Amino acid sequence: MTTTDTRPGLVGALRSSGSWIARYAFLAAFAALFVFFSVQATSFLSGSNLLNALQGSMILLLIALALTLVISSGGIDLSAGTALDFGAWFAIAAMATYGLPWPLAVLCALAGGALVGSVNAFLIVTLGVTPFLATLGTFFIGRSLQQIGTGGGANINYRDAPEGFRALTSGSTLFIPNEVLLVGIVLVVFYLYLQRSKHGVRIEAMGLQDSAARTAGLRTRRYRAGIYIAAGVTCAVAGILLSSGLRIYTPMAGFSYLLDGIAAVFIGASMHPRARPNVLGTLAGVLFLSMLNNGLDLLGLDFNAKAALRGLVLLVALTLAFLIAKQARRTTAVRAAAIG
Amino acid sequence: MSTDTTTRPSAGPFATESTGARVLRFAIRRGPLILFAAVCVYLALASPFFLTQANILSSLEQTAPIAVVAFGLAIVVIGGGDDVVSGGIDLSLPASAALATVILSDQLTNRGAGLPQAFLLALLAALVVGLVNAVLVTVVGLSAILATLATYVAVVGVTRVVSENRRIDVTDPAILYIRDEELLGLPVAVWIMLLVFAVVAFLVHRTRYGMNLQATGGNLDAARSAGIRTTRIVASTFVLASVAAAVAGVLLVARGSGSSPGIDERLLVDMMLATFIGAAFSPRNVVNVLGAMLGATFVALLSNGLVLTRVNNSWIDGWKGVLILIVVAAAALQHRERK
Amino acid sequence: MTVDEAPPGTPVLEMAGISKTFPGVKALDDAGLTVRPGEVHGLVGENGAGKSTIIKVLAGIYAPDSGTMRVDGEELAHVTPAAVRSRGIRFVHQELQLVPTFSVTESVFMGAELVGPLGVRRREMRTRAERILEEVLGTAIDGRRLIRDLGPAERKLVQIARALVQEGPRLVVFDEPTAPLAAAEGERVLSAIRRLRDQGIASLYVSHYLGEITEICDRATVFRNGTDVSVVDPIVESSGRELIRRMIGRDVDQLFPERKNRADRRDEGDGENGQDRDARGDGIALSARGLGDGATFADVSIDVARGEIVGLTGLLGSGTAEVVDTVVGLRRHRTGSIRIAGRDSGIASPADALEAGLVLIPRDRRHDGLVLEQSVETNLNLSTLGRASRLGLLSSKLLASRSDGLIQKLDIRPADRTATTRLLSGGNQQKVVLGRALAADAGILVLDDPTVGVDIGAKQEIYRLVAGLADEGAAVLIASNDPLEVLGLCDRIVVMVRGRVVLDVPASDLTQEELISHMTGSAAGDPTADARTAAPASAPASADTAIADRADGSAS
Amino acid sequence: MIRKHRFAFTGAILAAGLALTACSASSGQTAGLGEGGGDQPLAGKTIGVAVVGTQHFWDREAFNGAVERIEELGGTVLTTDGGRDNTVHAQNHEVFLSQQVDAVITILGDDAVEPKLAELKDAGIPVFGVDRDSPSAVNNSQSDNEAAGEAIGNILGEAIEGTGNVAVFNAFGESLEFCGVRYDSWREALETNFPDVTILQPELAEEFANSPEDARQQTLSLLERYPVGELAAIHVACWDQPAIGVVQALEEAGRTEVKVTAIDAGPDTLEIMMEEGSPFVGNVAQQPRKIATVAADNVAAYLSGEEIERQSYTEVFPVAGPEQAREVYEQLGYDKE
Repeated sequence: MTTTDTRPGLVGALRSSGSWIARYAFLAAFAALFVFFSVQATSFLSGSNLLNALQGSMILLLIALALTLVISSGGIDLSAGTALDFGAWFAIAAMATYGLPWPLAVLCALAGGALVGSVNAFLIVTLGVTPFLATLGTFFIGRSLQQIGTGGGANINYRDAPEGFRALTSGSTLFIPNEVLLVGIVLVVFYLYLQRSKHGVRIEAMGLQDSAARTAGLRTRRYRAGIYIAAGVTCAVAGILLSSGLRIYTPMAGFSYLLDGIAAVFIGASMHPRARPNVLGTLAGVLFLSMLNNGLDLLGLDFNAKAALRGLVLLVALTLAFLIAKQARRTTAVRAAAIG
Repeated sequence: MSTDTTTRPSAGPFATESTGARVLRFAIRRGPLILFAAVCVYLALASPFFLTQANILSSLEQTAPIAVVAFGLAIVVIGGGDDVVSGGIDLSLPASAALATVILSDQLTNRGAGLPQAFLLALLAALVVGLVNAVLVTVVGLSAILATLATYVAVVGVTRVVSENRRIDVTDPAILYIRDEELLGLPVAVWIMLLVFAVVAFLVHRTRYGMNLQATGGNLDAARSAGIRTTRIVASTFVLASVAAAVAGVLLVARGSGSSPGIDERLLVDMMLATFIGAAFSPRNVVNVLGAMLGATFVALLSNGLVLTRVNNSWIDGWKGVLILIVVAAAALQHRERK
Repeated sequence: MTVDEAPPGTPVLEMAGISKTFPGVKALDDAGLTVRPGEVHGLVGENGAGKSTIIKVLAGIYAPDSGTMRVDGEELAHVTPAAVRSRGIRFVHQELQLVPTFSVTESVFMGAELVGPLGVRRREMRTRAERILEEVLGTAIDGRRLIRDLGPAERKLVQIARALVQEGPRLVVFDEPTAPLAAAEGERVLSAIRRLRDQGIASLYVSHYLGEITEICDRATVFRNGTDVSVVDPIVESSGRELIRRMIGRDVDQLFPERKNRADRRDEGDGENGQDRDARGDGIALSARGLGDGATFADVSIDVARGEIVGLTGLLGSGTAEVVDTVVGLRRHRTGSIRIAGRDSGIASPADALEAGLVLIPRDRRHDGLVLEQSVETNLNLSTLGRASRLGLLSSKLLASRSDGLIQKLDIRPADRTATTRLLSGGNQQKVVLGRALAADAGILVLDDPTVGVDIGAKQEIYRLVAGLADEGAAVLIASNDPLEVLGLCDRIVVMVRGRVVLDVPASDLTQEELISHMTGSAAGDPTADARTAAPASAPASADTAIADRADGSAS
Repeated sequence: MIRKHRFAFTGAILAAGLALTACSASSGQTAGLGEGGGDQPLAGKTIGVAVVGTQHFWDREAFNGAVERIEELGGTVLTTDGGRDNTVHAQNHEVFLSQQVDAVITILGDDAVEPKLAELKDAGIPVFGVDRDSPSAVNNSQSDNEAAGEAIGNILGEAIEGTGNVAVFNAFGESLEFCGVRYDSWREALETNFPDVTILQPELAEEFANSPEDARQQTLSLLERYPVGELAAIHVACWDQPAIGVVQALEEAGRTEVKVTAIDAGPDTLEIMMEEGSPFVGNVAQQPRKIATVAADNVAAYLSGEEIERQSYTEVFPVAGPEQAREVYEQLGYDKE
């Protein structure tokens, strides 16, 4: 009667085949675009260009990872850019204004991100404000604080940044650029935490059905607070990279990463069998967006046309990938429903 | 045990409520609105200009385009539910509105069209965007946030191509009429906002379609089992919202006397703020049309009042954020209270 | 009666030869179902017998592979939800399909609003909604109240009102309408169905409560293995046993398991009250003293010893649910203390409870018990993910072996740990919740209405499991408003009436009638008993009947 | 009890919020009062100052310069910030109308503000532009943009010895009039004096937000398309923020043979120019603070009945190479910050 062990799960097998088609559909769009750029723009395939594009996507990747964490838990963080700004600000200000050594400056930056995250955590967990509004409020306040702190929004220039701080983005270790290595480590940590450890399952449970997660004995409030703080810190790392690469702090720069970050997370979620945010999907989303930007830059188009193409290609790629994936999912879903 | 509670069999053994507690409960239930009023009173005390008719009218005029796109967003959120990940949202509305301003300005100034024709073209463009969103969400199955984010990027790009990133001045008399004139003591732009409000509020709160819309957003399964064609409803929200975006385009052209590049981002933030803070003003704590209007007005009055009380420019955003959070926190506490 | 067109005697619904195959599963095999005009027709069967599939075919959700469907003698060519609705067939689904932020009026008219030239006719809708609720369903609810502020019975009545509000209802399909309700509350629903019959509207009544079937149904169709095995006609009070036999193809000898040590314990506990036992202190795993939350209950003291099953019972609103929530940390108490194994528990959340070795099986499993979109495996391990991890990472091997073990032990079907939990039947979902609790190896189990919406077979298994756990030394606290369940399973019974404990005695000291009279506050010697308190929310007499009948149905 | 606690909490936040608002408001007021005396021609006057945005150095300096000067002259300011949205900036002028201020200084912005400026003029409120040449304005105070464009064109031409490909960031030339002037005269200078220079098409676009990083990424791609020898210089046509990222990208890629020029010469870009061997070789320093100060002085003069010219030009300082960068840096007083 119970064929528990012998049958690996018909539903699961069908389901995962659906997810593979979903995944392939998007990857196929990815590959097609890659080939197109390779043919159309001669320098696209050069090693240095691909490395540039990769390095250029690291900040977005960090933001997107932070958002993956938050969106997994059923929330959103519109203040991700603010946390990035605070990271960049605190790092540069610590060195340029207060003359602290760079490792301390890095700590200050992380504290800055944690500060933004803590405010969100307080608003969301303690006061019960919806994440959307709480983080929007934090975004406004953070923007204002930057204006106040920089006399209306002045850059803080620090061309003489110590070698160690600059090396975060300019040096390399074992032939791997340091920023790629650093973000790679963050990526692996996120992957292990969200995809391979109990915490990821718990966070997803919270995101799907908070009351059930709570009843099952998960400390959802503690998790939720931790998630927003961790997201803030991750964004602050992005801020450190930004300020290390430019040796300057430009106030209110972070917002420009927010929409791309959200897009990357949801592109990634679309490749998941249950449409949940996931780390590898987010990585694919970030790489896709970066490749799109880089390729369009290299095509040498008029900048207005480039802006339009960027959105249109994104739309078409998503639509095609989804139509195929949906077809696959529909067949599996019907079967699954029947078996249940 | 005393016998006095036996008269109320459904209540617990201690369920007695003093007048004080009742007042307190009322205060908490109406907390956001009371706070709104308190802020206005404070601003009025701090600046005698705040409550002048001219100032209030100009604040309302400033509110108009934001409120109109917020009505559009409210429709989408009401029909799709307010869940962040899977709920309804339309981030492309500001982009559609910006595209509408460019088409309107181009038609009026460069092609010599009249306002009706220009508006029809702008509306057509916005409708195309709305339909694309509708198809992406209901047919293709993208989440609303991803679909409309993608169309946002695409439409901003298309707008740049169409406008060549140039400003276009408009001196069309109809637009100037909307910009400058008053009718029965209210600016024409405000009348348009009120008209759209009336239409949308009627549609959402007084028609069968509106009830179905609310049901769909409130509980998709329930709506479906009640025989509501939920897919159609969800699709329709994006189309309706795009109409609002086109109307907002007219108001934006009037406000800017033409189209200027780069107006979408700020509109995006203001729109979301107005719509979602609006939920705080409703007793049911859900996004609604009147709330969107109050939210937009609140944000505009706040910005205006802070300027008038001569708060340093750098502080204005911060105060806006703090005050908004206070209102929203009050709503959150009130909601928790009910549980 | 409003059978106008069809000749007399024509069934209002006639489904014949319905087959429906899903890949790998034959859900319906030449099944049939006939409902006569104006009758209350029962539909019974074990989970997986095909009841819900045929209901979905009837609703137009599934297209059958073959078969015909006639309404009032007329064959429906295309069975779509709209077509079915227009023929006067209405559904009251098991899940409370309501919008929490809607008012009663809006909910009743959802999808069928009255519209005039000035838009929705709110006042008229409200009047009609309140009238239907009052006149047809016998309950007065303000049309402006919001669904989220209503109790479960009121919500169910609103759902029924919704089925009736459109013109020409011919047949109302009730799918487990009383499942989330306490006995007295359930009676409100049953009497509403009787009122429908009086008005000539037929009902198809799907329920696991055979007591209800025998009470209100005229006839009943029994489903087994995807087809209708028999029609019991007429249903009489004693038909319950017959129905069970046909449902499962054999007699159910014993619903409740034999408790090994029950007799001894009874002797031991006899004559003692909680205070004495606490003073002695041995074996008391969970002890609440003078618990109160300042609103819904006060001065509640309960002790649960290791190896003991304590039943906490009372009518809806008596405070049992709140006490359970408080014990597991979902609610705060303002007075009293909770001690676990003699020490102050300091439980402020279910997470604390879990750490203290106490797990909750919640009453609303679809909402609070399970993450429906996650797999069975995830849900089984959700409380104990740490134990399925190696070096901080989840081990898929451990996860699989742990969940497969539980699936086997609990006989969860389908035996597929990767299945999405939403797709499981109610009984199997409840087993998953139980499995999660088992996985935690907790010494104390708190179950809140564990067998709601669960068929007899699954019920039997759940009882056996719980008893087994107690025999192995677990302390079990069950909150339930099913007197038979409490009497049959528990060692001690604690009865609450309106927020206070009125009785705490060994189960053997009570008969069913005594227990019910204590629950309804009509027993002599009850400190709160007087003529008025005996009628909480509905008539005491009918409450008694309902409970008794319910008990009757599931008894062996 | 919990209820009361919550309400008290809300109340406390509200009280704190209002108190703080009062503080930040009154601090603004005290700044406006100051010493009352004879050399305060704006005493008792309220002057509106509207700026389209303050993210950029130039805008901010001009805004602060105007506000500070007015306060020095004893006036009270009422300020608005359009947050880089020209239509909001235009609408912001309504406040000045409803408040009936004594004069308005309007900083930057595109033609969207014109109707509002006309309304102000009709209402008898004099308008003074800062980089806003409006027919409704009494006066426009600005740099000589033509001179600035021409100067930077010549610096660039000489730096690349009159030959090679030049890429240019020019997203605002179409939308902002003064940017267009700068770009046109730069181009004309190059085409006339250095006929062997090719301006690469298409031109590049810069973003307002996060502009250094955006320019850095675009430059890296640009360098891929134009390997060593195919690119001589990169010019930022209207301002200097993207140049920070451009220089960073060149240094990263080891392509410092590519020269960089820009306009505005804020302290941050001058500092970069001052570095030995910097590819950043040309800039044009404006004096935004001074430009705005001139505007404020014009307001004072006008209100005391003086005649004011239509245009006030403030000198620009072409900066070529590290030495000049250092000189200008000191001259403009940036080293004292």
